[in-house]
Amino acid sequence: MSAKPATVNAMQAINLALHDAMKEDDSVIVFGEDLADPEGGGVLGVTKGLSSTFGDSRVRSTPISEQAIIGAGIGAALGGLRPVTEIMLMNFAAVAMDMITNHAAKLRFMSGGQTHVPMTIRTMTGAGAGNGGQHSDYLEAWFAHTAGIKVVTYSSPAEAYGLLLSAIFDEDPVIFIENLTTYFVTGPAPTRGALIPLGKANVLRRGTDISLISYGFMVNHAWAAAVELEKEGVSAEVIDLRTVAPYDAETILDSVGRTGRVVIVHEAVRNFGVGAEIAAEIAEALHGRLKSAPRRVGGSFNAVPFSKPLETSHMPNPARILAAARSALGR
Amino acid sequence: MSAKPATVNAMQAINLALHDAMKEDDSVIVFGEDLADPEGGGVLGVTKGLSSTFGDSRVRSTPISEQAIIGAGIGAALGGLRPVTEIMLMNFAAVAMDMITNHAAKLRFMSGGQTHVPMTIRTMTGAGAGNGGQHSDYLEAWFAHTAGIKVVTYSSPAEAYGLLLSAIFDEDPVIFIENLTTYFVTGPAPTRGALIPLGKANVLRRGTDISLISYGFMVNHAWAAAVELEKEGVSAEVIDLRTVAPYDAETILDSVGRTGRVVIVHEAVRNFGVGAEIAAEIAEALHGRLKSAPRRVGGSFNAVPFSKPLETSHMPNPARILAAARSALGR
Amino acid sequence: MASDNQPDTSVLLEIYRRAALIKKNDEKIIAAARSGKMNLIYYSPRGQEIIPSALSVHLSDDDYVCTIYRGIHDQLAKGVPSKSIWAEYAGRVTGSCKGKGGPMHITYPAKGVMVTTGVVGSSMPIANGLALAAQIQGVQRIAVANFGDGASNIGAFLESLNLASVWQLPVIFVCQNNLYAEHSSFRKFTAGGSVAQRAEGLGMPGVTVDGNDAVAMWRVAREAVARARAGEGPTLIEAMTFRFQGHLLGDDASYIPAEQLRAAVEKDPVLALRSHLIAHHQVRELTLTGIEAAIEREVEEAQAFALSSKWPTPDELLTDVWAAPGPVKTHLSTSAPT
Amino acid sequence: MASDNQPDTSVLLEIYRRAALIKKNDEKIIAAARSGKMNLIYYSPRGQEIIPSALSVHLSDDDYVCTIYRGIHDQLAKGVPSKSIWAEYAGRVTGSCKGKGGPMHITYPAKGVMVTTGVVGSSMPIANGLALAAQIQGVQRIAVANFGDGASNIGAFLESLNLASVWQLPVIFVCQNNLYAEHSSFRKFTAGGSVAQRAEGLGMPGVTVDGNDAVAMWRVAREAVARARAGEGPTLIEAMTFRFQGHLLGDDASYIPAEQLRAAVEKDPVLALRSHLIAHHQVRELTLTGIEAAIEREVEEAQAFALSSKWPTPDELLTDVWAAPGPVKTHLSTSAPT
Ligand SMILES: Cc1ncc(C[n+]2csc(CCOP(=O)(O)OP(=O)(O)O)c2C)c(N)n1
Ligand SMILES: Cc1ncc(C[n+]2csc(CCOP(=O)(O)OP(=O)(O)O)c2C)c(N)n1
Ligand SMILES: [Mg+2]
Ligand SMILES: [Mg+2]
Repeated sequence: MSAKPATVNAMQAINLALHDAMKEDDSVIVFGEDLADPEGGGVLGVTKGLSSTFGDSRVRSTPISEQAIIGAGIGAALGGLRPVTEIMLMNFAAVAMDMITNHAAKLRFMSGGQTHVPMTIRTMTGAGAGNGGQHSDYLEAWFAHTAGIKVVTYSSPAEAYGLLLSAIFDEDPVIFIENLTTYFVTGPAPTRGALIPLGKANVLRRGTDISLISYGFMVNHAWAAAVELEKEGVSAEVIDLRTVAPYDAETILDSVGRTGRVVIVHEAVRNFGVGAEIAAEIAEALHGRLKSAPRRVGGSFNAVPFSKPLETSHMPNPARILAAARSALGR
Repeated sequence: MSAKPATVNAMQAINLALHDAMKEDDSVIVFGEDLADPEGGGVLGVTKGLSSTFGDSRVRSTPISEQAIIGAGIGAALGGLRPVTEIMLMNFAAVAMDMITNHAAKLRFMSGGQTHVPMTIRTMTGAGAGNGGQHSDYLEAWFAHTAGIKVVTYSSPAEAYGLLLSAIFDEDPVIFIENLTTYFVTGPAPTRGALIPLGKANVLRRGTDISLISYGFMVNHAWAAAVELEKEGVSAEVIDLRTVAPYDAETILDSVGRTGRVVIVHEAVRNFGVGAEIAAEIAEALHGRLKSAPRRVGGSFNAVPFSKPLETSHMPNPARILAAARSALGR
Repeated sequence: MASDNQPDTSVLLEIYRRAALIKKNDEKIIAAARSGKMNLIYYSPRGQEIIPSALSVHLSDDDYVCTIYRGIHDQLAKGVPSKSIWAEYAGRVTGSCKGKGGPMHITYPAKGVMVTTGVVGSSMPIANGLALAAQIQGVQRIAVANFGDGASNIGAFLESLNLASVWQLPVIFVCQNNLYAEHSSFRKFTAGGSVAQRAEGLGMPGVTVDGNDAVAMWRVAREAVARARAGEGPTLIEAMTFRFQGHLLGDDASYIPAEQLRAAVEKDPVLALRSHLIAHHQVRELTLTGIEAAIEREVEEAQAFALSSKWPTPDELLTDVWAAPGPVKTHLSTSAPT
Repeated sequence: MASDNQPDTSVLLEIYRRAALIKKNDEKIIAAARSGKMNLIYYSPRGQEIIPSALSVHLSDDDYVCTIYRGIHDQLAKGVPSKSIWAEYAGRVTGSCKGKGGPMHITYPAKGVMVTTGVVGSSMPIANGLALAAQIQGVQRIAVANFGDGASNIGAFLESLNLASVWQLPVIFVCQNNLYAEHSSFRKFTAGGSVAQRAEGLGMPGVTVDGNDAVAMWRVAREAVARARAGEGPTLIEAMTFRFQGHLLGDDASYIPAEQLRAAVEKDPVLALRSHLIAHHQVRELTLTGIEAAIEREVEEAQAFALSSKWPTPDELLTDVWAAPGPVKTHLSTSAPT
């Protein structure tokens, strides 16, 4: 944690954010399966060093008990701490769905504001590595549909750092979605100690002809499509939602209001995904001002397949985004 | 089960459907908490008589173990039966979310079509009776977003009968959503033995000026709004989706293509709900042919409150549908 | 009469006061509901009053309790004012949760009642977390998770007990075994026939006790509380009891054999404690009627307060969903840019 | 040498054949993965071969097995052809699941392998359902649920065992206790220290056995199978074993004390059984090398088959999501309109 490296990957950025949050505030605690140092500091080492640095009271490995993990996070939050819990892979959030949606998300409202649950749930997912149908899903739409919990993700290591810090210090429960691919992609190091606010989208690239809206690793694909479009003489605006729910409608409506065209991209299956809400909102707010129909690019509607060619066709990629953009542009 | 009564409520229609399905096919089995006759035939009596008629091997009460219930349903389906499992209230589906979405929905695909899960999951929900934040939610959007499982619900007792039969004899897992209010509302008796096909919406009322699209009990509110609109000289088409996912896009697009205006209504919270997908699809398919923006009416974005006035304002009602329709009509 | 193994008279009197308060509240809530004064779904704790009354005398306001929809006895015993509960039941803005939570979600942090839940089994994982907070903070607080016999068959039970043992949390799992889960009899659906027996395989002591016997319950609770406070880890208490009413108001309990129900009601644990106080502790009838009169007043006042309180206004739908907007942290103070 | 309590030589030889087949497949899969011939996530069963080999000799093709990501030993022992597994691992359309499922979801109904799952704990609830189907259909089939020690801490374990007992299902729960769950040691995270001990509180016998001892495992499995077939209900077997490789290929298992790993590898259960056959069953080396040569050929062929097979085409994304469109029932035949 001494000298600031020029570039880091998301694993390092997340590790640094957890470290800095724990240093900042004694009430930050971290627990989940295999994440303390005696268990290797996480199966991929994301949490390495935390238990050695902050002690095994504040950083704990747990049994394989997702309901108990999230329950303990809720209770610890009610008891005045800021737990950062980990669900190893997003599909396993299904096991703890009751704790997350019926409890963590609702306690503030159901208690009439007497209690609240400042817990962060870190989880990881993403297709592309051949992990198959039960280890790759993006399920953010489930949580986005649940009042009282936020969904946050990042498209670069530096943002992973700043957004995770904001999630941890937020007063409401936050699902923080990490992505396997990003663990191994490096980018500029974050500004140490700086939080990136939740609820605010990031306009990565200004453009005038079409808006490409995305979040998570897919932002990189949207960016690649924008670069390609530029060669075709099209000026594409690229927006990273950062906070998927509740999302920054103002920035989106401003952008699409200017460009009149939009493609929304996410890795989750297209049907009934987050893109539907955004497209519906745009269609409602900007009726009559759109130059073409709002388009959505998402995973094909099936379980994530194992076989490489199938997995590749299942996932969105720059070519599919380009195709949707060209169609929106009438080319 | 002898003489056909002129009218029945949804409880009776569902009971009759289960009875007729079990009589039709020995492989139909029914289990869930408290549903056999020694336990009263269901907490509200929906399954009364089934275990006495078909025996306690085919009709069983279970411990309070939602994961084990759905797991047993999946296994029994793999073993050649047609289980009808019950999750007492839809919020408790969260407890079994892993079994439903990671397993029931995916086994056909992940096995390359070698196995499949012809299981029906009956569940009940609905605000309006003061059951509060953990007993009232409509969560169909979660399942609609999951490939491999269908979502079905009904707006009248007769349809409950015919649709439940189709769910039971369908070759894929189906979540069949019942509604507390409908249990006590009577309507014409079903045609005995007739199945109502899945995947096909029902145009309840033809109209030319605006399409009101809904499902479940809310269809009745949409209908009421249509009647009111008629008094104002507006001809509203009312569509009951019946199968919420995968839904009948053809009927919807045909309708909105003709009327040019649409209000989508569901009890589930509006944000990231099923209405978003439908509105997005309409906006994409009918761009340039809509006379006004697609509008959505849903529950307000919070846990279902207990207190009567709050619960009432939380839920969609004919007045809110009317207001949305009037706005769509520019009045 | 007091001994180390015996609560002294004042303690028993206090247990009685709490139990009688529960009984009286229950009586008047049922009457109010039946007469239509209040419209609510209500899970009567009648018959189970002694369990939380005898337990809670070992607890302070700082100790945490998580309970379930059938939880008014746990809440009252822990000190939640009757009027906060009544007003919540009536859906008024003066209720403990401004009417937003309702009967199944009574919350009252000042008395340590942190969660009341409607999902079977869910009180346990959350109680662990409260105990974890206390353990990490190094304070003496302990947490109690109440749940029913039916909840011992749901996954969260196993996960919670195992984790509590692994982390040696200061938590007590109190299974209020009233022999029924809705319409389902305990014996028929609980393999092995004992909740307490499941504790050993999960690394903690499991004790079965007559939860309707104030002295026995007081004793078992005292030991569990002492263990928790001493950092010796969790305990599972299976407190045997019986439910006098149906699962919820309106359920006629026809699935309970009449004989079984009659026998239980005859041994009404609240009346039994009352008689015990008179017979074995020389408590005078007058003392007891004095307590009872005070309770009667408290409950009457609670009802009047509730029914004369204002309803919440629709803008309450929009608050308490998220934290109110306000300044947020933008920079850490301990990790500045280098 | 055969006795009622002792498998005869032919049975032990068959157990050896299955174990050696698993060992050889494992060896070649690791080599193929390391050399880049196949790109897959792989959970080696090395060290655990005896458990399913000694169990499956009591089963027929009709009996059901549910297993987990670490399941190739269970699949091979149950008779799934090596080539179906290899082709699935290679992602080819000739794989058991057309490449759609992959290593974590091998399915092969002809040999009763109905589910391979990647979610810890989930083999158990589904195995119950398969056993339920057999029970209702009145057939002799039984179901086996394999799972790891780590899975004994997840809720589905308790729910499944309780339900199996309540319904007296013909199911066997086989906990393959390899002392690690990913990087987590069994003792540290499993309160009570024994999986088998948890059975009693859930109404069924729980047996701990040395799963690496073919004879002992054969015996314990035989009893559980007999119980299940006789309708006497479920059994929990905790088969003690050890994992020779890391959790998955690429994991260096640095969290396992070197001494512990060395000791386990020295007692390689497959080699031990081989020696036992020679020493105590007069089996000739030639017989064994003959078996091993046949296995070598089978595995070589499986690899060649897999790597020369076609990849699935993108249209496969759209099939097997739902039933293929076709005629559906429109009227019941037994309940006509009146
Ligand atoms: C997960 C879940 N499943 C089902 C229910 C419906 N339900 C409410 S109370 C109850 C019975 C619980 O019995 P028990 O745990 O013995 O508690 P008691 O009501 O007897 O106090 C059931 C099944 C629920 N609330 N939560
Ligand atoms: C519900 C769930 N949580 C976490 C994981 C991640 N995970 C995969 S394997 C594993 C360890 C399982 O250990 P064990 O049950 O002992 O089986 P083994 O791998 O040793 O055979 C974990 C935690 C998972 N697959 N499912
Ligand atoms: Mg009970
Ligand atoms: Mg293991």
